Amino acid sequence: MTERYGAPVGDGRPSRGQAVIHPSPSQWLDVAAAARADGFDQLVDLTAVDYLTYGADRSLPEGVQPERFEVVASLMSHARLERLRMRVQVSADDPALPTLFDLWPGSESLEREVYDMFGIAFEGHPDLSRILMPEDWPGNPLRKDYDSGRIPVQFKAASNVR
Amino acid sequence: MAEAVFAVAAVLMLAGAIGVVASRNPVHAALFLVQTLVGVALLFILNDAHFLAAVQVVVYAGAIVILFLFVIMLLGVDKAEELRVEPIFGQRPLAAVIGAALAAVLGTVILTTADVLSGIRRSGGERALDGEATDIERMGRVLFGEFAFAVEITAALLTIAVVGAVVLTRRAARSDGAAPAGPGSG
Amino acid sequence: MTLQTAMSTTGVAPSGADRVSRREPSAVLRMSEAEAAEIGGDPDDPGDDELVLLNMGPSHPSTHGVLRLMLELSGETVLRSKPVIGYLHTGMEKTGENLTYLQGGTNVTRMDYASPLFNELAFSLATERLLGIEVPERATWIRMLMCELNRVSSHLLFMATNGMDLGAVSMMIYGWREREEVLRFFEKVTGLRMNHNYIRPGGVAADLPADWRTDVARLIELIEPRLEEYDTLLTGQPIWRERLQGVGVISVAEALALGATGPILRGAGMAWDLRRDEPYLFYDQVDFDVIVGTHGDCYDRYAIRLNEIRESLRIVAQIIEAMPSGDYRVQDKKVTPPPRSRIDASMEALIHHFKIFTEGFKVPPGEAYAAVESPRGELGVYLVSDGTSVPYRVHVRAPSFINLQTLPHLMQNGLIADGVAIISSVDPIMGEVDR
Amino acid sequence: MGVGNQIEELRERGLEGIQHNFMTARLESLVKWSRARSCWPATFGLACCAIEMMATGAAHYDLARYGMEVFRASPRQADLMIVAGRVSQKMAPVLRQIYDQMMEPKWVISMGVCASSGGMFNNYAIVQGVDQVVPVDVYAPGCPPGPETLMHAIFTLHQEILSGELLARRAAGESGGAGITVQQIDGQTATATIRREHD
Amino acid sequence: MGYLHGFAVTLRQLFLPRVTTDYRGGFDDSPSDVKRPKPERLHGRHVLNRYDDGMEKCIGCELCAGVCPADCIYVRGADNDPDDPVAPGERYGYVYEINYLRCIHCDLCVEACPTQAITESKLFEFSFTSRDDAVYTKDELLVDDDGRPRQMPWEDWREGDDALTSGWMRATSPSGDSRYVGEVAWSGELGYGVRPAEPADAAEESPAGGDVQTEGEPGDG
Amino acid sequence: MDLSGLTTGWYLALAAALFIIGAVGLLVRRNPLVMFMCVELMLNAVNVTFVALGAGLNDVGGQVAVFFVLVVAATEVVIGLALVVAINRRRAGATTDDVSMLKG
Amino acid sequence: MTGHLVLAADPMLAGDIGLVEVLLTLAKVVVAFAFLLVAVMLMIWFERKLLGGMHQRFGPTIAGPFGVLQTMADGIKLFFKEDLVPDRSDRFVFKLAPYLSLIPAFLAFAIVPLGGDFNSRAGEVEWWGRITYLQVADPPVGILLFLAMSSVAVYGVMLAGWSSGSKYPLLGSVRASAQMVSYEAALGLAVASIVLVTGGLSTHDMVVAQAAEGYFGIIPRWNIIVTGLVPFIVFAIAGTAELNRPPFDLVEAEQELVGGFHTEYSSIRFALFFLAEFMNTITMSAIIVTLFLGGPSGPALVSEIGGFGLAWAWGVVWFFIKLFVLLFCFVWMRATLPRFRYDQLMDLGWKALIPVALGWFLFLTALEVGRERGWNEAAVTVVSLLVFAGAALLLVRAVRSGRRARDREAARADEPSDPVEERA
Repeated sequence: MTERYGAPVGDGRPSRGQAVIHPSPSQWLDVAAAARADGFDQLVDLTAVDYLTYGADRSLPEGVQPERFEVVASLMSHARLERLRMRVQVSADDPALPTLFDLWPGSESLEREVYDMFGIAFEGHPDLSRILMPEDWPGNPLRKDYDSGRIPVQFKAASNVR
Repeated sequence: MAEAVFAVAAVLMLAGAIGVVASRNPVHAALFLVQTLVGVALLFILNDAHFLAAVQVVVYAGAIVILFLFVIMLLGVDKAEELRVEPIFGQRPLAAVIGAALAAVLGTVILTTADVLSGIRRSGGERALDGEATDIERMGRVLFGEFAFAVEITAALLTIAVVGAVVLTRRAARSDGAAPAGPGSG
Repeated sequence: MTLQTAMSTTGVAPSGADRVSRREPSAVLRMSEAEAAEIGGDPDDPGDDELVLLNMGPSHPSTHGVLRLMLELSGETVLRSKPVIGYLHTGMEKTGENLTYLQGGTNVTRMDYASPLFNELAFSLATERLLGIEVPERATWIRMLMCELNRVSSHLLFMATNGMDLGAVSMMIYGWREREEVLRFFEKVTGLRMNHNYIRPGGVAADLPADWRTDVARLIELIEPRLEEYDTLLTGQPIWRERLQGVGVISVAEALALGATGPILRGAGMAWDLRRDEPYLFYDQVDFDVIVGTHGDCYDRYAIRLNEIRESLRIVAQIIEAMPSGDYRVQDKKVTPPPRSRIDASMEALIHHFKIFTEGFKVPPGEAYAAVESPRGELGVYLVSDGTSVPYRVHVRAPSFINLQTLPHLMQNGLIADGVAIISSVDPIMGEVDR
Repeated sequence: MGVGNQIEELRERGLEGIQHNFMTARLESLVKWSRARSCWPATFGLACCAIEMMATGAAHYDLARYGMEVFRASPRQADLMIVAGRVSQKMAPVLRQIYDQMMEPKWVISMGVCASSGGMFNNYAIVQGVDQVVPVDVYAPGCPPGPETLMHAIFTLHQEILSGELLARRAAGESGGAGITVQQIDGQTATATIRREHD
Repeated sequence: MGYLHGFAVTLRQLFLPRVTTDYRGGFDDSPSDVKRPKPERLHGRHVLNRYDDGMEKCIGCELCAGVCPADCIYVRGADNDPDDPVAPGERYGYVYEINYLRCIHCDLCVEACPTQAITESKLFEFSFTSRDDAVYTKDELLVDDDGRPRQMPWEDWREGDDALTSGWMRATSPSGDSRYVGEVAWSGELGYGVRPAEPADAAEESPAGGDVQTEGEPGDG
Repeated sequence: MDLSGLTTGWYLALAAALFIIGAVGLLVRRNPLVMFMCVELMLNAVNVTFVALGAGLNDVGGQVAVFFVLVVAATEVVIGLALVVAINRRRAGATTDDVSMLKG
Repeated sequence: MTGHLVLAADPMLAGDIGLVEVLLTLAKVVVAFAFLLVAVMLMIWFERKLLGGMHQRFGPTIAGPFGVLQTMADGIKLFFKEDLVPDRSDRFVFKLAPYLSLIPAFLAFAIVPLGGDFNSRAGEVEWWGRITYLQVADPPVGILLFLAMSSVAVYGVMLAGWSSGSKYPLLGSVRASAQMVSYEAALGLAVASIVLVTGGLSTHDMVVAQAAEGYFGIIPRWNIIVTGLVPFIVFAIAGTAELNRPPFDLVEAEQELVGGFHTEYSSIRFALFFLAEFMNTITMSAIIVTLFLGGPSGPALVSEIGGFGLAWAWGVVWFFIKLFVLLFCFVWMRATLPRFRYDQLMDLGWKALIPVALGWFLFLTALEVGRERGWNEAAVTVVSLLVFAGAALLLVRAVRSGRRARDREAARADEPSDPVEERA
């Protein structure tokens, strides 16, 4: 796998049935383009994970520097019935990545969602704006330091507001 | 009874006409026009022209004024017009003068010849109104007999009008092909 | 297909700072709501008089709930459009990070409320993938049975709403009527009509009731002739065909590029069904056809769903035959609570019971993605575990969300009236779109 | 005598505003009857509950029995708003706007736990109870409430309309109010709030 | 003429029997006011059960409250008075409240309860006119001295709704082990005694404790 | 029925009044559509005259004339309004307001 | 110069007009109006009940026995609902519009013969020594009044939308009135065929003509048969479209795109629109019965009971039966057919119904002229049918080429992706 895309993309070890590669942010677009050329014709999924409070070992391959955010893209090759997962580490200081929009236009909403929920910017995206939350919403809800926000449940015995 | 109907029709008509001229909003003007037309239709009935009365409502109220309203709404010109501003200097006084002159002339004519029809020959035969046939039959016979050629010409005129309207309102070729279909484009 | 065609057909211009401008010739109206409020009536803008911005929704008088569309119109023709979503954003992915794997089913099941069992299935499959456990055979067959019936009810819902949107009043009621019969079976099995929390990591919550075979057989008997009625009422109806055929056309290349799956992709002509191509559960042991369209229009998508009901019923009939006896949950102490009758008998079992229900079961750290073919396309769940009993991250690859991206393309150059048919044929469930 | 005036008065000031005599008492019960028997819902489906709401209108449950199959798309003509599903922070202003567009007398049923209190989604995205935005008359529990539950809620509302208790209760509130305000923990307050003393 | 075939379909429906259940919420004296028969497993309004001897089953362990994904249960346990115990064992549920404006009827509480204290009735026909009505206290949840659920004024109880209060529990073992399916696994309830196990499909070939390995043709119940 | 009081003169006077109002309106108003309406008023005045005189002279010819006037009026309105529409299109001013009305 | 008024065709009003005549006329007006109101009430109930039946459900049951008071409940509720005149509206027109759509519906109903004995005495009845017709008015221009009223009814719809002061109702009303105006042409042409075979405009005369001895003793001489079904079909379709009823209810149902013209109306004003809509449905059905189905004509099975002549009542019975069948069909159509799209609707009107109605009218004319001049009837029929078919072919080709040209134009305007072309 590593050879196929000509980049130090981790060990390419399959994780629970799917091949995984770890490009660095600078390789992100090139690896994606290579995969696109290699027959991965659909971007199935794109999301992010905030590893801020992750308790366990990240178990990243050699040479991949763990960062706070990780963007995960899932690719599909219909011809070969093959899936490929790309995981890229995005630093908390400069949460930005180049967009995959030009390769798979279907990444449009997915990237907007990640931008909305994590605050990771996708450079070159044609319309990077909030998609789920109101446009003037403060904060990025799916970040681990964003409180999920709850009110006490109303009971009669407990002296709650409601 | 006829006098009463005449009075009602006259009031409807004149009030409507004044409304057309005086209302600032074109839609209101169109509505007043309908009022006038209904008054005229009543006068037609009073004169035994039932068919014409119905046609007056169908054609004038049902088509012509509707067309007016369509255009008003299509163009969105239903804003109230500023009546105080005079479009051309001196037009209003001129209009008043002309109106007064017209009124004077017509009034004099009518007042001086109290019964305008006295001495004029009354028609008979096919064109007589007091025959057995209904007004529709009479009109049919006259229209398609004496005036057959005129009817043909009117038909041609109507066709030309339709084609003309379509040509005039057709937009230049654009990507949006479909212009809103209205009666004018049919 | 080349990349260039994918991009040109979706009308996406290559990069450049000015491409967010209003005049860019793509299918999508790239404009924020604030911007939209400002445009219009610009005297310096030639041709501005013919372009109109129109808002549809978000309180849409149909099932599509809170979808809002911004349309740029020229006369009656849609030049560009933009779905504005988020009006049903529920924070489910965040909530999922606070619930154990045991409770997680109650959360995900509420995403795609038309096919809740698929959500539970995808979540369970992903959890099981992390746990590395095998689910008993009977549980797997039960899952298949329930999911296929759920596909039937979901597609019946589509038939109903599609009928409603196109003014076929009776079809709407008929769709609900048949769906109700399926729901009553669900209620009998899971105790709830919707949002069942029935398929759980490790199996299913309860066994099928004793007389399920008769019930299911009766369902098949009831629904199949009704499908023929739909055919007469709608499929053969020229007005219906006129309204759907050639409306909202998409090609395979465009569908792939936009990430569309499910009936949209199949309608365009690509026979892609995870049940056949990436078999999960025991789909490799049943015989069924993947329904494919040719034109990729609304009519194809309608026909695909109608015929998929038939195929699902065919699968269900085979499941009745194939259902083995056995456990309906994995017999793994780590995941499954002890039998009720042992709680009173054994202190160990009681403690085990307490542990499972207070803490939940621990899941090894790592990440897993599991996908199933939901009635709307590929429904995937991406789980990240940090070794505790609460998932670190729950992400759902919601087919409606991604299929919604095809909407601007489908609606481009169509009439507004076609828009209703197109939205309906994409069949987005807003709960899943907004999560 | 003066029935015409009475009617005018009724229309202007509502049922409570007039002195009753025999005629108006009968008239009032007739009006209440008509309001209960012809309670047109506004279409306001949001989530899962909307599906059940429509199932309630379909053949097996048939709201038409109560003359309620007339779902009006125009809030101007609707009497009842069934808030069916979770109300997100983004949706709440829209909801309020539609409620404001409805004409008196108007009623609200909060269908399902998500609408009533946020249900299991006790988080940043969901308004924790639609009664923070609009005054709610009847709450239907369940997630989603089965058609029977919704029907029970509707019939409860009909009962309230028939007994007139509802309007009196509403009038007792200061501004036809909307229940209580809740400060959500993450600092997001409810979008629109009308305060009423909770009894 | 495809235009016309559809007319036959709609006309045909006119001669089919109506499928509507004429439910009227109990507000109508009409004899046609009937409820749809509910399946045994339906998740309805909860009840707190008692043992055959009248003791409360709830031991105040808070498992139900802990497992509830909506946090709609509030339980506080207290120590039993040894002379006049409320529940067998050391502790009992002193406060027990369910907020029905939060409850999603997922029945995880029923599955979690170690003593089968909380189960769900078949009642789903209730609605509230105030938020306070929706918070059920222990008094309202606990069955009465005959073991029957208490009936609140805003609930529409009918014949039989109270009979099957433990349907879901009887359907789950919850271990899913076929050896235990069909085996009576709970204690008797006041007013009902020991309820029979649900006749399960998988258990038919191998009654309680039988050998599950034998693959057989399960009958059609 | 005897209508001794209602001579043709009355009709003519009424028609004259209508005609004058129409004429004045045509001169005073500047909205082309309203001006058209004023022309219609004048045409109607003529119609009344035709019918009244036709009735007075016991001749159906008056009604026939009205029939033709109706047709001509329709034609005139169709063409006239088409012109107005075409002119308005070119000017592209009148509709912009509506574009802004559509927001929200 | 004698001006007798419109009502004069009724024999009762031909002679002296006394108190009895005035009272009778007033009674007829009141009865007809009451009948129409009750009919509307029952029609709304019937429609909801029947739709319920076709969906295997009950329909209204609670309000009154079998829910028959449902409409009344709706009406009372709407009457006592808060009223609103939007700020941006044109207040006067906003208030006027509902009446503009209600009144024509009633006026048009006045020309419908509701009963009478058409077997022996040409629909006349004799009450208190006065011979009269069972219809409010029988003006000599008869059916033209109906056309006039249906063209006036457009005003209600159009002004309602305009006066609401917002864009959605305006668009809705412009669409609705465009639809109504276009289908009026087809309606008129279909009526022309009837007028041709009847030889008059009076509705009463039309019924009398249809009450004549039929063919082979069993087949009645109804215009639906005499004019060869085509005008009936055209009239029925155009009538449905004129009423904005399904499947032509674009304005009603596409609220998500274009709000209906009555979006801003609430309370009693909305009720008036509601009333007018159903009143129009009944009036239209009654007109169809009168024009095509022989009106109240039909055999009198029991002509008198106890010396009291009942022959006229049979007319009423037959009229109601025919009316009921038509109303049933309207509801049935609503239950079965999906909705048209706007352009399909316009195409159907302008490219199908109007040409067909016109062609068929010419065909009937040819037959009539041929009969008058004594030409060979078979030859005339064949030749006219050939001409008819040829014209139809030409029309179809013209429409096709027009569409192709438009497609080409559109394709040129935006080259890269025209979905339809890609498919071809």
